[in-house]
Amino acid sequence: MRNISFAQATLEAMQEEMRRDPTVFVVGEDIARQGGIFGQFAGLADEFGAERVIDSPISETAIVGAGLGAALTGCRPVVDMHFADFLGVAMDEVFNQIAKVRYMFGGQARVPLVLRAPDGLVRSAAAQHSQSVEAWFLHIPGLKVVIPSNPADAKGLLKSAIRDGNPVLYFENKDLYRQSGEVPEGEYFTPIGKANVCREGTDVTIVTYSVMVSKARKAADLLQAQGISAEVLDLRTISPLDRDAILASVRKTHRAVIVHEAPKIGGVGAEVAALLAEEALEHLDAPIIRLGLKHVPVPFSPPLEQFVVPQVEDIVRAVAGIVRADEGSARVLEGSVRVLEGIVR
Amino acid sequence: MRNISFAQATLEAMQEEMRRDPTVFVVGEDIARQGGIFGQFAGLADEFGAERVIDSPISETAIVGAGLGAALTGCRPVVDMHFADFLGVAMDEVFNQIAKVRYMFGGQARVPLVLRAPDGLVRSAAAQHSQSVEAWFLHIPGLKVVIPSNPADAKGLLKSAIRDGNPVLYFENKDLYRQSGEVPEGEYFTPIGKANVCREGTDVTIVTYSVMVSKARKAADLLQAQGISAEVLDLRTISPLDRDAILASVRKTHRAVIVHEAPKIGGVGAEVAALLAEEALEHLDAPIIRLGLKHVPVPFSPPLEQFVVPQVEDIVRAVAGIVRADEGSARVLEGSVRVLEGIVR
Amino acid sequence: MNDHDLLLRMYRTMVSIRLFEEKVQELFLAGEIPGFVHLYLGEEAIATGVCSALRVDDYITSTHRGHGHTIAKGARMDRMMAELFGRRTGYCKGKGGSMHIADFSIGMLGANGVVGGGFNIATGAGLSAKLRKTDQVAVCFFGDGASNRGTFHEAMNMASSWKLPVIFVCENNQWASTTPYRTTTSVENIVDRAVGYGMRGVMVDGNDVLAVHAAAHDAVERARHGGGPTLLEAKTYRMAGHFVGDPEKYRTRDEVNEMKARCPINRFETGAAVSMGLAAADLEAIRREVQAELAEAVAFARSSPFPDPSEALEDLFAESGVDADA
Amino acid sequence: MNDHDLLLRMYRTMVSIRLFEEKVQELFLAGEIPGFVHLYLGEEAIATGVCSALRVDDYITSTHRGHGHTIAKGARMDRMMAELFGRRTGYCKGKGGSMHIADFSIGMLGANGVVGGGFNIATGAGLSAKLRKTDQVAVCFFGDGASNRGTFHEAMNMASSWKLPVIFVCENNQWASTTPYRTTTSVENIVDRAVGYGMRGVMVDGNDVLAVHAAAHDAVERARHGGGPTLLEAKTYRMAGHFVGDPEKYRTRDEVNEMKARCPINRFETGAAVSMGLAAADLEAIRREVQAELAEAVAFARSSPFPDPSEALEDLFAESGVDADA
Ligand SMILES: Cc1ncc(C[n+]2csc(CCOP(=O)(O)OP(=O)(O)O)c2C)c(N)n1
Ligand SMILES: Cc1ncc(C[n+]2csc(CCOP(=O)(O)OP(=O)(O)O)c2C)c(N)n1
Ligand SMILES: [Mg+2]
Ligand SMILES: [Mg+2]
Repeated sequence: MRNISFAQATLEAMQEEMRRDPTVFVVGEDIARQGGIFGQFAGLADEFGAERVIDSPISETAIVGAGLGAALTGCRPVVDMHFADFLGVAMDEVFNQIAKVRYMFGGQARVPLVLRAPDGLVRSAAAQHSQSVEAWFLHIPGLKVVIPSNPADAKGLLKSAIRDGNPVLYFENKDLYRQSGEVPEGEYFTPIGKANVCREGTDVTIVTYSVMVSKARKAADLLQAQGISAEVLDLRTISPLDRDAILASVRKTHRAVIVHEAPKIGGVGAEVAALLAEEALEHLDAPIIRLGLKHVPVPFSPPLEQFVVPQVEDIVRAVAGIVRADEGSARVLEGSVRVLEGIVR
Repeated sequence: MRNISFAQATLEAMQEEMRRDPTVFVVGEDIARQGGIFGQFAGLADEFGAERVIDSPISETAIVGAGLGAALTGCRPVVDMHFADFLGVAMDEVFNQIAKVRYMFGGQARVPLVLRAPDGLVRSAAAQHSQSVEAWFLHIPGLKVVIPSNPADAKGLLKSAIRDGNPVLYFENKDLYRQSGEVPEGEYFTPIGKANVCREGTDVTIVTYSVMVSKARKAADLLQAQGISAEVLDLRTISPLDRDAILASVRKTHRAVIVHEAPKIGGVGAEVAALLAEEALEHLDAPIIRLGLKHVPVPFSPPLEQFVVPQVEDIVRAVAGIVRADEGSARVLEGSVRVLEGIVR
Repeated sequence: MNDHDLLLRMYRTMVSIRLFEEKVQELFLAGEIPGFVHLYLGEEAIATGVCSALRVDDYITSTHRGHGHTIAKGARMDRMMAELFGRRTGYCKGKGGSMHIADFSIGMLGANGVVGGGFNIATGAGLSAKLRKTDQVAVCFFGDGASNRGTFHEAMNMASSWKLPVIFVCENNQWASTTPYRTTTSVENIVDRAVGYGMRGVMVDGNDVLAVHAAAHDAVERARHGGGPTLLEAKTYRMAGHFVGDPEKYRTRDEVNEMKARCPINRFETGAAVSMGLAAADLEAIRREVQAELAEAVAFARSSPFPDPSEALEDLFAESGVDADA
Repeated sequence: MNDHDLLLRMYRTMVSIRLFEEKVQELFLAGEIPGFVHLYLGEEAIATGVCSALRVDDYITSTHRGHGHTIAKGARMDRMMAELFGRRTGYCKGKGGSMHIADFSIGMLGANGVVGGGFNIATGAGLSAKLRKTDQVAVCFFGDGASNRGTFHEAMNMASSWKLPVIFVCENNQWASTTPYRTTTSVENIVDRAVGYGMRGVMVDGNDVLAVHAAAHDAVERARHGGGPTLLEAKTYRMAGHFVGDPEKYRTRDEVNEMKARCPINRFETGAAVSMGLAAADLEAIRREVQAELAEAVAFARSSPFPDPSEALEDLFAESGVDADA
C-alpha cells in the first residue's frame, strides 16, 4: 500500500490502461498542455503524444458525440467534461445517443466509452461550476454511473470503467483530488455495481457517496462518542444501485440517513429511500432522513455556500434525531410490534 | 361547461393570453404553417401573424436561449420543444441559464418563460420520441414544472404558466391531445403547486399525473368492484410538489402506490415515496409501491412497447397486493400498533 | 469495377430504394407498419451516388429519413422490412423501427431520430479511423434543416481542425418538415458554410447520380489519403410528404409535380443509360429482380414473429466486466 | 457628444477597467476575493469601444471574463467589488461573484460561466426589441474559443435569418484558456464565419479603441435601423493568465511581453490622445479620479457585511401567481 492523492490515482489508471491498449485515448479541454485543470492528466501527453491525449475545441457536443462515434468503431475513448456542470451541453448525446444505441439497434453496438465529470463544490466556484448532477443519469436506462470517494476506488473504478463494454459516467469530486489515501500496489479493479461498508455499525446506516463519505465518517465518529453506532455505506456506483447492500445494511440497523451534495429533492437519496420504503418498510424503526443541497443554485459567497450544503453537524443532528426519538418510547413500541408481527404473520 | 379536446384547451389558453398581452409570443418548429404537429397551434398564425407565431430553424439551443433573452427583456415567450425528448439538446440553457439567472443575479431578473414539451408514448414512436423526462427538472432548483392530465387543467395550467413571473416547464402528454373533457366557460386559472384529489377513497392513495391519471381511475373502478376503495391524487404540478396534499391523503389511507410513465428508477415517484418515508412513515401500513417504465429505452415494436409501460392491470395488481396482504393479519397489527402508539407517545 | 457494372449497380440501388419506399408507403397506409416513416422518394441518387463510392468497411451515419442510405450501403431488404414491421427478425430485433435502423456489419452506424444527431458520431468514426491508422472514411448524411443545429458547427470545425476523413453530405431537399429552408436558413447554399471551417465545399445536382458519384468519389479519395473532410451539398427535392400521412398543407401540388418531373431514376433511364449504351432489357431485368426481392422481403416480414414481451429487457448492456472485455 | 468628450470618456473607461483588474488581481492573491477571477487586462479597448457606441437601454451579454464589459456598460465599481468580495451590497447580493455579475438596470444581462452561453440570450434580446418595436440593440461579447460552440452557430443563423438587431463581438485574444486558438479553430479569422450566415463581417484591431468604436458605431446604427446583425471580430491578446493564479506553462514570457507592448491604453495615450490634442493633465486627472473611486470601492466592499446564511434561500422565484403578474 502507498499513500497517493485521488488525482494521482486516476492518473495511474489512465497510464496503465493506455499502456495496455492503444485504442484508449482521452479528449477534452486543457488536457494536453495543461495536464487537466486539476492536474489529473499531468504528463499524459508526454507519454502518449498529442494523438491520444487531445486538447479539444470548446465543443462539448463534439467531444462527447465523437467519443461515441469512436467507441462504436473500435476505440475506447475517455472524454473529459471539464466540469460536470457542462454535461447539460451534451445532454442529448449522452441521453439520446450514448445511452440508447445499443438497445435501439438490438444489441449490435458496443459502447466502451467513459465520460469523466469533475463535480461538486470547490472554492466558491458559484452556480455553474459547483454542481453534482448524478441523479439525472440514474433515471436514464443504458448508462452506468460510478462515483468514487477515495483514491483506491478512484483508481479501481476508473480502470473498470475503461474496460467495460458499456458507457460509464465517472463522477470525480473536485474537492477530493488533493486528498490522499492508501492505494494497493499492482493492478486491481473495483467492481462496478458494488457498494462498500466503510464503517460498520448497528444503530443506523448512513448511505452516501463521493465527498460526503468523509463527512459521514466524521459524523459517525462524533456519534460514537454519544453512544450511537453508525454504519457508513459508500455506494460507489449510482447506477445500477447495489440494492442488496443497501437492503442488507438497513435490515440490520433499522434506520437510514442518506447524504449527498446534490440537491435533496429528486436526488439519488430519493431513489434509495423509495427502495427502502418498497422493500424494507417493515424493518424501519424510524423515518428515513435525507440530507442534500438546499433547493437553490449554489451561491457564491462563502457563508452562503457552506449553508446550503450538508455539514458534519447536520449529519450528526439528523442521525441523533432519529435514534434518540426512538430510544425511550419507540423502543418499547418496536419490541411490541415485533411480537405482534410474530403472532399475526 | 363544454366538452373540448386537450389540444383545443391549450389553444384557447394561448389565444386568450396572446389577445390580452402583446408581449406573449410562441416559437418552435412546425408551429405557424402546420399549426403544430399535433394540431395544438392550429390557426394561431392566422390570428396573430408570423411575428408572434414563429416557425424556427431546427436550433433548440437558440429557441430556448432566445426565449430566455426575450423573457429577460420584456416579453413572455412560449417556446415549443416539439418533443420533450429534445429538451436534452437545450439542457444547458434550461439548467444553467433559465433556472439560475434570477438567483445568481440576486433577484434582478424576472423570467416569465414557458417551455412546452409534448411527452410520453404515442404510436410506436420508439426510443427518441416517446420519453417522459420531468424528473430531471424536479432536481433543478429554479424551475416550476406542471403536467396536466385533462383538458380543464391543460387550459388552466397553461394560462397560469404564461402569467407566472418564473420559468415554467409545461409537459403535455401526446396521447392526451385528442382526449376530450369538460372545460369551464370563461376565464379561469389552475393554480401551480396544487394537486387534485380526482377520486376519493379510503384504503390506498394512487399518486399519479398526466396520462396515468386515467389509467389510475380505471384501476380504481376495477378495485372498487373488489371492495377496495382507492383515492386517486393527480399531482398536476411536479415542482414544487404539493407536499401537503400527498401527506394528507396518505395519512388518511395509510397506503400509497405511485404511478408514472417515466422510468421508475430515479423518477418523480422516488421523491414522493421518499417524502412519505420521511414525513409519514408511522402512518404507513404497507410498503410504498412504485410503477413506472421498466429500465430500458422505449422499444419500437408494439408488444414490447406495451410491456415496458405500466398498464391498468399492473396498477390493480399492485394495489390489491398491498391492501390484501394487509387485510387479515395486518389489520389486526395496525389496530394494535395504534393503541400502542397512543400509550407510548 | 468497370463503368458498365457501376452504372447497373447504381441503377439497381436507386430502383431498390424507390420500390422499397413505395411499398413501405402502401403498407404503412394499410396499417401494417407501426410508428412513423419518412420516405426517401426523389432523393435516391444521393445515397446511391455516395455509397457506391464507399467500401463496405467505411462508415455512414444516417437520419430519420434513412431507408435509402441503408439500402445503398448494402443492407438486406428483408431484415429492413422486418424491422419496420417490428419483428424479431429485423435488424434491431424490432426495438428500433424505421427511425433507428442500423447494420453495423456493413458500417451503417444507424438512422437517427434526433435531427443533427449524426454529425458528431461520424466525426468520431473518422477520428477513430485516424487513430487506428486504417484508411476508412466516414460519411454523414444530413438535411438542410439539420445544418442549423449546433452539432453541425461543432463537427465541421473539429473535422476540419483535425483533418479527419469525414464527408458531410447535405441532402438539400428544400424543406425542413413544414418549413421552406430559406425561411430559417441564412444562406442560399449550405455549401457556403464550408468557408467558415476552412473546409472544401462542393455542390452537385443531387438528382444526377453520376454527378453525385463523381463528387463523392473525389471527396472519399481525398479523405482516405489524408486530404481531410469535404462538405458536399446535393440539391434535391422531397417528393413525398415529410412523413407518410402528412397532409402537406404548406405546399402546392403544382410545386411537387414540377419537381417530380426531375425524378433521378427517370433521368438516368433516359439520359446516362442511353448515352452509355445500357441495354433496356438489362434495366428491365433489374427492376424485375428487385421487385421479386421486395416481395420476398414483405413475405419475410409478415411471416416473422413479433418479439416476446420479455425480450424488451434484453440488449441494454453488453456483457462486460473486466473479464468480458479484457 | 463631441469627439473630445467621447475620447475622454473612453479613456476613463479603459483606465477604470485596467486599474480595477489590477486591483482585483492583487486582492485575489491576498486572499480577499474568493472563487475564480478572469481578468480583462489588455482587452480594455474592445468593451470600451463597443459600449461607448451603445445607449443605456441597449443590452449586452458578457462572459466569464466580464468585468470590463460591466464597467464599460456603466456599472459602479463599488457594487462590483462588493460582489467579488461576496458581500450583501454587491450587485447580486453575493450570490453571483465574478463569473455572474450583472446589472439589469443598465442592460447588462450578465456575465456567464458557460462559455458560449450568451449567444442565444443576446439573440433573444434582439428578437424582443424587434417584437416590442423598440430600436434597442443587443451586443454579445464572446471569445475565439466560444466561436466553436454550437450556440454560436444557432444564434448567428437565427439572428441573420430574422434580421435581428444583434452585434456579435468576438474578442479574439488568441487563446482559449491553455489552447492556442488555431489548434482547435479551423479558420484564421473568426469573421470568416460570417459568410456562412449571410451576415456582415468586420474585422478590427481590438487594441485600437477608436477603430473599435467606429466599427461598433457603424454596426449598431445599422442594427438599430433594421439593417440586421454584424459579426465584429476584434483582434487582441490576453495579457494575463487565463485566471488569476494560472501557472501559464503553455506560453512563453517573451510572447506575453511582446504583446504587452501593444497595450491599448498606452497606445491611446501616445497616439490618439496626442493627435487629437487631449491635454496630458486631463488624462492624469482622470487617472487620479479613477484611483480614488477604486479606493472607495475597495473600502466599500471591505466594510460591507457578508449576507446572512438564511439569505441563501431568497431570490429563487419572483413573487408570482396570476395576481402578481396580471
Ligand atoms: C433535434 C430535433 N429537432 C426537431 C426534430 C423534429 N424533426 C424531425 S425531421 C425534421 C425536419 C428535418 O429537416 P431536414 O434536416 O432538412 O431533413 P429532411 O426531413 O428534409 O430530410 C424535424 C424538425 C427532431 N427529430 N430532432
Ligand atoms: C461550455 C463550457 N466549456 C468549457 C468551459 C471552461 N472554460 C472556461 S473559459 C474557457 C476558455 C474560453 O476561451 P475564449 O472563449 O477564447 O475566451 P477567453 O477566456 O479567451 O476570454 C474554457 C474552456 C466553460 N466555462 N464552459
Ligand atoms: Mg430537408
Ligand atoms: Mg480567447
